[in-house]
Amino acid sequence: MDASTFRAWIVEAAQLVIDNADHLTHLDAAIGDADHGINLRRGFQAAVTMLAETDPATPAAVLATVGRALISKTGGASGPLYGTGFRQAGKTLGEDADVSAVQLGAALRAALDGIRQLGAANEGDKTMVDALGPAVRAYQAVVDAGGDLADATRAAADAAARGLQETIGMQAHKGRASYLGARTIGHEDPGAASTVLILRALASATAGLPTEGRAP
Amino acid sequence: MDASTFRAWIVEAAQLVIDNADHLTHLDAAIGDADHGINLRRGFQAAVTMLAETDPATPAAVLATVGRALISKTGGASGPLYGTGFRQAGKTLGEDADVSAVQLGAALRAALDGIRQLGAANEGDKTMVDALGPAVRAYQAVVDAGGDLADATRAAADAAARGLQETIGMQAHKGRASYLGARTIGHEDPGAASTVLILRALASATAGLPTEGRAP
Amino acid sequence: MKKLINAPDDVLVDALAGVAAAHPSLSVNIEDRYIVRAGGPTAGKVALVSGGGSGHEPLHGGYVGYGMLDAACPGEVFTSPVPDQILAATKAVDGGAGVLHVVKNYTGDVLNFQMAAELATDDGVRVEAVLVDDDVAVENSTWTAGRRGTGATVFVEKIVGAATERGADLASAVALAREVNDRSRSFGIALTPCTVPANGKPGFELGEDEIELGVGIHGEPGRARGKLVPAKELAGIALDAIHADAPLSGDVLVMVNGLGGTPLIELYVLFAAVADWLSGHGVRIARSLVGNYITSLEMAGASITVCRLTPQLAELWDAPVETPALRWGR
Amino acid sequence: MKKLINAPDDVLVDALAGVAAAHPSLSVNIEDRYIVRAGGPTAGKVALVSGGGSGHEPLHGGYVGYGMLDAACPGEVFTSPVPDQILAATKAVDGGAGVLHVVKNYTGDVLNFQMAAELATDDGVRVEAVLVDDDVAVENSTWTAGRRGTGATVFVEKIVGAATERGADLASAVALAREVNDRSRSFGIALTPCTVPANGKPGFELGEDEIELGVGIHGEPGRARGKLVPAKELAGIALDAIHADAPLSGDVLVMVNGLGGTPLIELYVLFAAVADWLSGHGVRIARSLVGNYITSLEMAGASITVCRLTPQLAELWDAPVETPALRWGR
Ligand SMILES: Nc1ncnc2c1ncn2[C@@H]1O[C@H](COP(=O)(O)OP(=O)(O)O)[C@@H](O)[C@H]1O
Ligand SMILES: Nc1ncnc2c1ncn2[C@@H]1O[C@H](COP(=O)(O)OP(=O)(O)O)[C@@H](O)[C@H]1O
Ligand SMILES: [Mg+2]
Ligand SMILES: [Mg+2]
Ligand SMILES: [Mg+2]
Ligand SMILES: [Mg+2]
Repeated sequence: MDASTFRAWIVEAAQLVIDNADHLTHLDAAIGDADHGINLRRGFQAAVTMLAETDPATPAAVLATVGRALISKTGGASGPLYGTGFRQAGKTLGEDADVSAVQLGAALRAALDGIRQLGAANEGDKTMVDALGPAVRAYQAVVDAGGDLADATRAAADAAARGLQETIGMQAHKGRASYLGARTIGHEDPGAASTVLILRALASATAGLPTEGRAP
Repeated sequence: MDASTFRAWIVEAAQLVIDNADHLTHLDAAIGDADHGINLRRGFQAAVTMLAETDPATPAAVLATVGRALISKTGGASGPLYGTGFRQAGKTLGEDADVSAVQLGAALRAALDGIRQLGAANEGDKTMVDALGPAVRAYQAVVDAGGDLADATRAAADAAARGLQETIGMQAHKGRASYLGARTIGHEDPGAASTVLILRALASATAGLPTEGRAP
Repeated sequence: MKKLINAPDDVLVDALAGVAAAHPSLSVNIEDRYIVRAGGPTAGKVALVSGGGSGHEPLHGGYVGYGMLDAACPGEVFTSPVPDQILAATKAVDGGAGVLHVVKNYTGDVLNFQMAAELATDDGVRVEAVLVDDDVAVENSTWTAGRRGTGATVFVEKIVGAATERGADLASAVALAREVNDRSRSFGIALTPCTVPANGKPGFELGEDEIELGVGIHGEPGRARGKLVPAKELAGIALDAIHADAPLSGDVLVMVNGLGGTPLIELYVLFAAVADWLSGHGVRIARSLVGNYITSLEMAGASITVCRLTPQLAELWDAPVETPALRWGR
Repeated sequence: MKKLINAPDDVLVDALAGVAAAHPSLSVNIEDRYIVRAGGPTAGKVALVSGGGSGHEPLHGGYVGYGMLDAACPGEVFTSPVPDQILAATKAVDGGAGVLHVVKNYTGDVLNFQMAAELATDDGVRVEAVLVDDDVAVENSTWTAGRRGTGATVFVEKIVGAATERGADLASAVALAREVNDRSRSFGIALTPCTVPANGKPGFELGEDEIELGVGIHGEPGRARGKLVPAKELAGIALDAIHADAPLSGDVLVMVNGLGGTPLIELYVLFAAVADWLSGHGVRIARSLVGNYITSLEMAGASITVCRLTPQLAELWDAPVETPALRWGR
């Protein structure tokens, strides 16, 4: 997986976020402050712009650029969290021009660890971690079983989607949603939903296929 | 017409104003500030209370008491205007214990003059004067033709009602309604409407009959 | 109707109790319905008394204090005060140098203050009255009750308050009040109606994209209904109307005033548009206010008031003032 | 959505332009999104920097000035500011004695200020942060992100601002800020939702007789939905919750704060109810604020914040302050 594929991932993720921004905001309205879609749209648009301007040469540089852009432009809780995730992932990739399925697994793991360290959320707290955690494990399982990049990223996206479903039954213990206590039960977590979008984009970028969830 | 009949008039007028307060306020909402019914209810309730407390002996004293109460408690434009009307009317009645149809005519005329002097409204300006003016003339015509008190007050009330209808076509030139300019055309004037109620109460008090417009 | 109240008929009395509890600098006579400075009358000073319907807070009670009003007479919501309370307040603050009634030009206010002034004069108090009529939305003709008094009331109370604090006599206080009023113009825009508690229903209805242009401060409809356009255009509509009536130039005092339900962030957006228009017309903002200073209950919307300053007026504007709603210099 | 704006995405920039035009005492960096005192950094003084989402005006920009904040960092409406702007503001006001970040306890604010502090430290600026978390509606447990920061933020900024103006060092400024926060509690009630401009739809829906109890300042629903009851009962609900969490006694500083769409007359009605409750519990109102000080766009409702004063805190509260939204003593 080379730098251009990583860029394709982010461009696709940005498009998915833009197409689903209202939905993400709608989810955030139910248990948060109705801005998650607005925040991420702003952040990913900035990331795409910065990639176009700086045209980073390596996968690591792409992820570092995206992380910086998300931190600088997103705001809210999701900005620093996603931004840190991308930056930590990038740090694991060194100077390599091409990244293997195994390397990407380590990068995704690093993203999860970075987000968990910054946000101190555990799985079950009804956050993006409830989508990203299962995704990282599913990805690793496919790779361990000898599957390829496309299979692994597809498995990660599907596991994230199942994780998102799991958040419906959870009570939020982190972020703004936690203020609503039991009233959060019965709603999807917005950040988990956006994590699904980002991983779907990864799957289609690695498979070179169109992504589900794109606005026609 | 003795003091007790004058008191009966005011008690009846107060009841009519209370029963129709929402309607008067509704009319004021269309071209004013939605408080005419509220103001007059407050004023006439105070008048009835003050009459009960002070129990004035003469017709003149009854009207003076009512005028003071309306001025002290009503507020708005209608308070000073109606209050002045009743006070001026009272001043014409001297110490007499019983008031003739002719005397009442002079009293009503004095009320009209007092209101016109204070408010500087002419007929056609879309105010209470457009109900009271015709009423005073109609009253006088009946008395000149030898009619009795009941006939004259009935004629006054009917003329006031016709005057109220006339206000619908008028553009307001006085009071808050004048701020709305041509937008006032097509609406009854609230003060003209309350004048009709007060004169209806007078008619039924003098005739000793129930008044139309009473809430069941 | 959704309001933080106990009962519609208790709003005024309960609010006065709150004013009394919140502001030790004020003395509130709940029985007679007036608010004066806790210190009592200032001997030898011309006393400034204003009043009108309630629902315009902080006007007028919030402007009682050093450098501004001596007394405020709050009527029921949107209803003129009655002569009795104006008379009581006038006597309570008379310091022997006479009392100036600052009256917003509404028939009800005018008549009630007029009756109170007559009664006070009978009781030997020297009383003068000045009418504030700054609202350009109402043309001042024999076909109307004359212009409404709106935002300029705040300017008159502040500037004349400063002058009387310095010993201006009754005649010059009257002249100064007239000057401030003559130099000031206002225009108001409503995005939503408001509801008088005792009434319980909104004064009018507006569609999602409709606004009322040229509204006053009593929840009444304006001169015309219009479409909701960007703040820049609304500022233009208001300032064009003001400019057409009394051309703006030189240094001005500008107030972008919220009608009660508009968030401050929107008032700043509107102020930016006002500033653009003024600089585009070579007018300099020398002094300004942005916030809720003369309101119409919870109505969403804003009014713009501009006063063409003189060096003397600017200097009096800057003079120390210490009231609940306007305070600087001490 | 009916708002006095030009375009939903321009609200923040347009409002900042308005702040710049309205307040010569402030210097607004629209590019980097921060507001500082026009005078520049005060050498040798600990600088106070706060920030958060916009839509809470006058918080924070309205509190920049002598005796209060040195800088404010406004994020998009209801969205935490980003590290870049916080870093830029921090460097702009550093007077060599260190910078104190006053951070309302929201995950987004905490994380963004934390990242900015790390970057500033890398650049050699001494930075400390204090979290404000006064909202008793959120129980402070490992099962939540901790209490929200609401009304007490105003108290912290005013009191610590006064202390830093007098030369308090960074460590004692931190300690004082924590003391004010520890002694303060808040509770908020919403009568209507509000609409984020970029979103266009209300954050929640409420029936004609419904209210949200225990709301914060971001248009979010509260801890529970309730029925609209008289102001006296609402004051009881809020103060009982505060009292249960941290028993009230002695002298207190009370703020009855409007959330943006509630008229001042209603806030006074509520203040009267608050005063009744407090005197009934032997608590004395030593200082108070009534008005819109920390808002949630156009939301109708109010929050009540109580701080148990010490003589030192009262004295620092009374110290001169000169900001657009809070001013006395000069
Ligand atoms: N401590 C945390 N750890 C991990 N994710 C979190 C944490 N707090 C919040 N989030 C995620 O952030 C999302 C909200 O992001 P966003 O709405 O953009 O920011 P904010 O909550 O500041 O408005 C939540 O749905 C949740 O998934
Ligand atoms: N100058 C005037 N002369 C006579 N009647 C007037 C005048 N101004 C107003 N009115 C009457 O008063 C009525 C309004 O009274 P009200 O609503 O109680 O007071 P306000 O207009 O101060 O709210 C109008 O409908 C009109 O009939
Ligand atoms: Mg959010
Ligand atoms: Mg009226
Ligand atoms: Mg009225
Ligand atoms: Mg947010």
